Amino acid sequence: MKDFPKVLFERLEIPNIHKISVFQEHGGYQMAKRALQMAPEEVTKIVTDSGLRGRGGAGFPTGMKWSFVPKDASKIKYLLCNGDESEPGTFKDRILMEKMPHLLLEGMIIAAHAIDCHRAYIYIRGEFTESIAALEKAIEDCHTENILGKNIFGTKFNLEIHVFKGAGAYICGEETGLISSLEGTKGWPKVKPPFPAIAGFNRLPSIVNNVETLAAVPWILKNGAQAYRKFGTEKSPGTKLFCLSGPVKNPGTYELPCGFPLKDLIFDIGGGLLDDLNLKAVIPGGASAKILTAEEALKTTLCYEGCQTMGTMLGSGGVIVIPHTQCMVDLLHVVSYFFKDESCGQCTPCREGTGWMHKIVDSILHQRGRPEDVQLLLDISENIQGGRTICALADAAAWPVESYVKKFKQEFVDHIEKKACNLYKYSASL
Amino acid sequence: MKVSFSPKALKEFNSFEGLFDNPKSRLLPTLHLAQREFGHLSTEVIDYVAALLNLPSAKVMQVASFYTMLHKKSVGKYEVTICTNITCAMMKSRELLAHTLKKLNVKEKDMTQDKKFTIRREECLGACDKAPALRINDTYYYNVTPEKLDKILESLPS
Amino acid sequence: MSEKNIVQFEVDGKEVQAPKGENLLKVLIDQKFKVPYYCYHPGLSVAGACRMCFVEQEGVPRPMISCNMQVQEGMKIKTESENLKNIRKWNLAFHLINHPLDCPICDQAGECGLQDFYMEHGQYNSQMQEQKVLKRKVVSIGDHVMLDSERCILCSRCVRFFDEVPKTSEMAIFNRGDRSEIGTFLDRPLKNNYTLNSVNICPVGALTSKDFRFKKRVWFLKKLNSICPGCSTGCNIEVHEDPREKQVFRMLPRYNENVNGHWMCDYGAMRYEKINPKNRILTPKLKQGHELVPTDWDNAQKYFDDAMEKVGKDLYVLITPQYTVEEFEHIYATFTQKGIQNIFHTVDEKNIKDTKVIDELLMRNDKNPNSKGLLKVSAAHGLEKQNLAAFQKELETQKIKTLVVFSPADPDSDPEFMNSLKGIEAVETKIQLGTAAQYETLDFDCILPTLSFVEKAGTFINFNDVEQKIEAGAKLVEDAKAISEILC
Amino acid sequence: MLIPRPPAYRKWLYLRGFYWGFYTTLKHFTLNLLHLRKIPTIQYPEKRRERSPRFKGKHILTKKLDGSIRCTSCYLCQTACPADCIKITASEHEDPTVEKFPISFQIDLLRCVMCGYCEEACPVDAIRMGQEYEWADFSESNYIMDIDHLASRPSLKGGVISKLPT
Repeated sequence: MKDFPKVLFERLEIPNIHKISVFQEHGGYQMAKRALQMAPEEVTKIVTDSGLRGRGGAGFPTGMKWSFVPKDASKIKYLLCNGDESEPGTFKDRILMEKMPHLLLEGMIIAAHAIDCHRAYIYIRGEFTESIAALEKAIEDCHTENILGKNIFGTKFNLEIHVFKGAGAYICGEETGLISSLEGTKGWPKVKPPFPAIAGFNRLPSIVNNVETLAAVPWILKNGAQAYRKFGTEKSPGTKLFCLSGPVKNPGTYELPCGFPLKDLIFDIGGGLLDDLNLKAVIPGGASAKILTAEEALKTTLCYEGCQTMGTMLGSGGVIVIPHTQCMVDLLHVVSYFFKDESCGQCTPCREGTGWMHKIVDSILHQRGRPEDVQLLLDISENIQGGRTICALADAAAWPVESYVKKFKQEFVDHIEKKACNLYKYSASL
Repeated sequence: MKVSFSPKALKEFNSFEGLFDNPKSRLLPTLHLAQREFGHLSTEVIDYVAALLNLPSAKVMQVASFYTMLHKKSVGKYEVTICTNITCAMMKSRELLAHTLKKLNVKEKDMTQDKKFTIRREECLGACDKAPALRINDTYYYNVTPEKLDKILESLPS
Repeated sequence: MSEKNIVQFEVDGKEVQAPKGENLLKVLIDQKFKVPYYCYHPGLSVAGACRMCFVEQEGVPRPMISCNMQVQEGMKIKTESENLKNIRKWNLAFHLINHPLDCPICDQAGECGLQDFYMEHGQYNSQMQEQKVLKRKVVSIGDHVMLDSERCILCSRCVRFFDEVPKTSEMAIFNRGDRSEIGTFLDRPLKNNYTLNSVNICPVGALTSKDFRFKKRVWFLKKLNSICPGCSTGCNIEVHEDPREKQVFRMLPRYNENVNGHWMCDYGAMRYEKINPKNRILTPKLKQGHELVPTDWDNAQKYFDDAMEKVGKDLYVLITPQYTVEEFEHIYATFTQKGIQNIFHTVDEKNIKDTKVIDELLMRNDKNPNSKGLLKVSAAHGLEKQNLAAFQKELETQKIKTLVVFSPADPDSDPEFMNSLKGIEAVETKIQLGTAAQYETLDFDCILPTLSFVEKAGTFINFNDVEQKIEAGAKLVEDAKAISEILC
Repeated sequence: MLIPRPPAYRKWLYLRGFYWGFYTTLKHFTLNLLHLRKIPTIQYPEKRRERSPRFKGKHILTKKLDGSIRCTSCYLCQTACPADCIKITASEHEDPTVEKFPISFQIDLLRCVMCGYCEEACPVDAIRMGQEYEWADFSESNYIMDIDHLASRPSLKGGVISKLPT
């Protein structure tokens, strides 16, 4: 297997890299020290030049996001690291947080300096108990090594980082949902504008970045923006962690340069599908990304603009391989149940629309479907997306329904007309 | 009956003080602490937490009822949450769930007679590469087959 | 408002002016543009959850919710377009798919937001064939409010109301997604003086008033602008009565920026019971022997006129501050013309001084709507010194022959009114003009029914010297006569 | 003023008119008496004219399957009635799934113009116009029909069940 350029996993294989001493031996926190000498604008400029884009799912250029923060020093600013990772098919942040907590902390120190923030929080989903323990231990070590707390590295800059444990809500992965959860209320996203960079946590300027985005910052500072641009494509530079899952020989997390062809990820690195299964479809970017049929998947390149041209999105990089034995109506049943269960219920189109779509798919699956259901599903999904709601969960719920029904219409029609499906053997009602 | 934190829990609760500028942010950590302390968030616990943080009980219950990991009903000693999302569902995790429910002869989210287990489905647990995955209280189990799960459940001390 | 911050912009081709930074939806509503909305309320914060108030702005590709937009100079807004019509139809559909078919038994029918906007923007047949989400119905949360979570469209107006106005945060939205339900924790009753406002601002029938429950359909009611007689704050209200049934059914708050805003207290909302025929003096009564015999107006008026001539100058008059300024002027004028000077009022100076609020928002200590009015008129006649204390001194001297009492319309306003008249037995003839049936006691020789505050036009002056008009509605008690007709 | 006319002797022969009149009466009398043709008259109390099923007669309050009154007292018939002859008072039902039902439902038959608007307005098929039209009575107070009369008067033989689901 050709080895690919490593940015995040550069020091992954070193034993006990999670310990602070080992991490510092291998050049850990040097970049944080150097960043503190530089002016914040300079750090932001380097990150902007590197073209680093948000790895959580939206792909918003990180440098630009940092530049939105107002410069007046009087206002308290917050840096929030989004470790909620509840997008189905994604398990990349977990490895970074468990195996290399210090890399994330170093990235956060640099980011905090860039936006002049002295209090940062890492929001981790409640299920990741190992990541929480690893990060809390890492923060403690940093305090003893005077890397965190008051005037770190002997400079005037002081920074506190706290871990905040979530409690099982996919919506808290959304920027303002995370902020509402941090403020002690339920994870209801906030009406935008004002955007979080202007008025976020406690109505103060706050920046929310994904774990992977922050973990890439130290490498960029060390090797410079142009070195980072060498990897990946012009519009989406750098490398990205891809989580391959489904019935493939070796599923797992791989760090690949952006623009890497999906076909090679599945068949070369992933080792192809398990015994005598062949490819039916691929979900390229987590549950909310539009599905690709096998033919489309073979032509797709894994970068922001590559997925866009194929009509889907890179999203969080969770690549799920769908074998030919999988009935698409059953799969949509699972996905629509996920969005119905996770909708926060604040806006009407999403709260009622996701519930309705799931009920329709449920009745199609259990032979109660009506011929006009297919068109109704498309109408509903079309009428909850496109800025109709406060946050993007409605769009995320509408895209799978729209793409499954459009690209595998025949299966839905068979389920309704023939009231039978050779693939769907599972009978227990769920 | 009146509930209250043990001294150790109270010490940990007071440690939340300095974490946040906005005191209301301590609600979620306090609810986690209360769940660890009392097993589940009964109405007395909600009132106690509300009094502790001087918040209206309605707002505390609103937050407690929003999150799936905070239990409003009593749960067994071991809470088995089986992921039934995309990849795990393709890897037969729903059959695993149905099998376990039938074997322990209990409905989803209810406790077994001996108050040892509560079985329920859960959304993606972030372990799709080792599907089907499940969690029992705080530990992950990967590539679980029905037989493997039965063995695990027996091996757990009651 | 200085000229500088008036902003000019265009809506549907029409020029519109508004103060800078004003909420766009508020301006659209005030200028009577047809934009549907549920969760926005001028008196509350913006939620942006019902997604009904979409408008299109030139230069912005996607329609945006107008409740979260501020007014800016020269922006062009469109409230009618094909895309908006489709958005409203579908958003309304999403509101209605889990809504129960309760219109026959729902009190909100006739003034329900879903019915109104469906007729305006919906007009489609429902495509929802699946099983609706079932939630709890007929839940009592407090002594004035009944909750039905199935009808609730989760616009969170009530939750924001209890957070922001009485600031008791008793209501919340529990659970998540389409299983969300509003309510109080464990259905604990609402304990503040403003629960009925949540019923008024609820756009659907989720929160209904307990004492208006199943009493009357709203399209039978006739509206009447008036002032609440409950206390000296003088909240602007709307009285809803059925002229044919001669019954007042409820009183709702009416917006007045500097007096009561959008709100009104529960105590005031319950005042309507006091003026319904069952609590009123219905016919004139004369005391014969040991019981009060109802008579018709002829001999009652004759009895009254004879008493007036017989006593001539040394008639004593006691007035309570529950009548309008016009009535006070008429009383003072007619009596002082006849040379009668001992006219006493029961205004309590201590109440007038302390005008601080005694509950969360509006209610004041002085339970009379027109204390300032009575003081002003008595001062005009130079008789403001003769208050209740002076009257009670006169009463002890037992030289009062005849006494005319204008009794309070609302017994709760002054519970000790009767025992403040102890020693009244010594007076020979005691005549009472009033409305409250509670004062039909044997202490008086002649009782004459007068009009309540919804049956007469007039002015109340509130604690802040603000003069406010009340309108006359239908006559609830046939035999009641205006004071100007009795005293002439 | 008098208009002179020539004397008309033909008019004196009134016997001729008498004969033709008497002849016609006799003709019809014998035909009817001997039932030689279809006569339109109906022997009223024994036989009655058949009426169309949509005939609008005395009102009926239908019942649910469990026998209770179908009406939910939503006042739509009272609103729609042009003659204003329906008076309803609603109250709370102890079974929360029913929630609202009429404790009094009066129709003043003397004011009713039999237009059938109430039947059209009712959303739950609670009121129908029946087939009865013989309601002569002695005192006008009997014309105020209350719930028992409307729903379970003897002629309805136990009341009409409405097929709508509750």
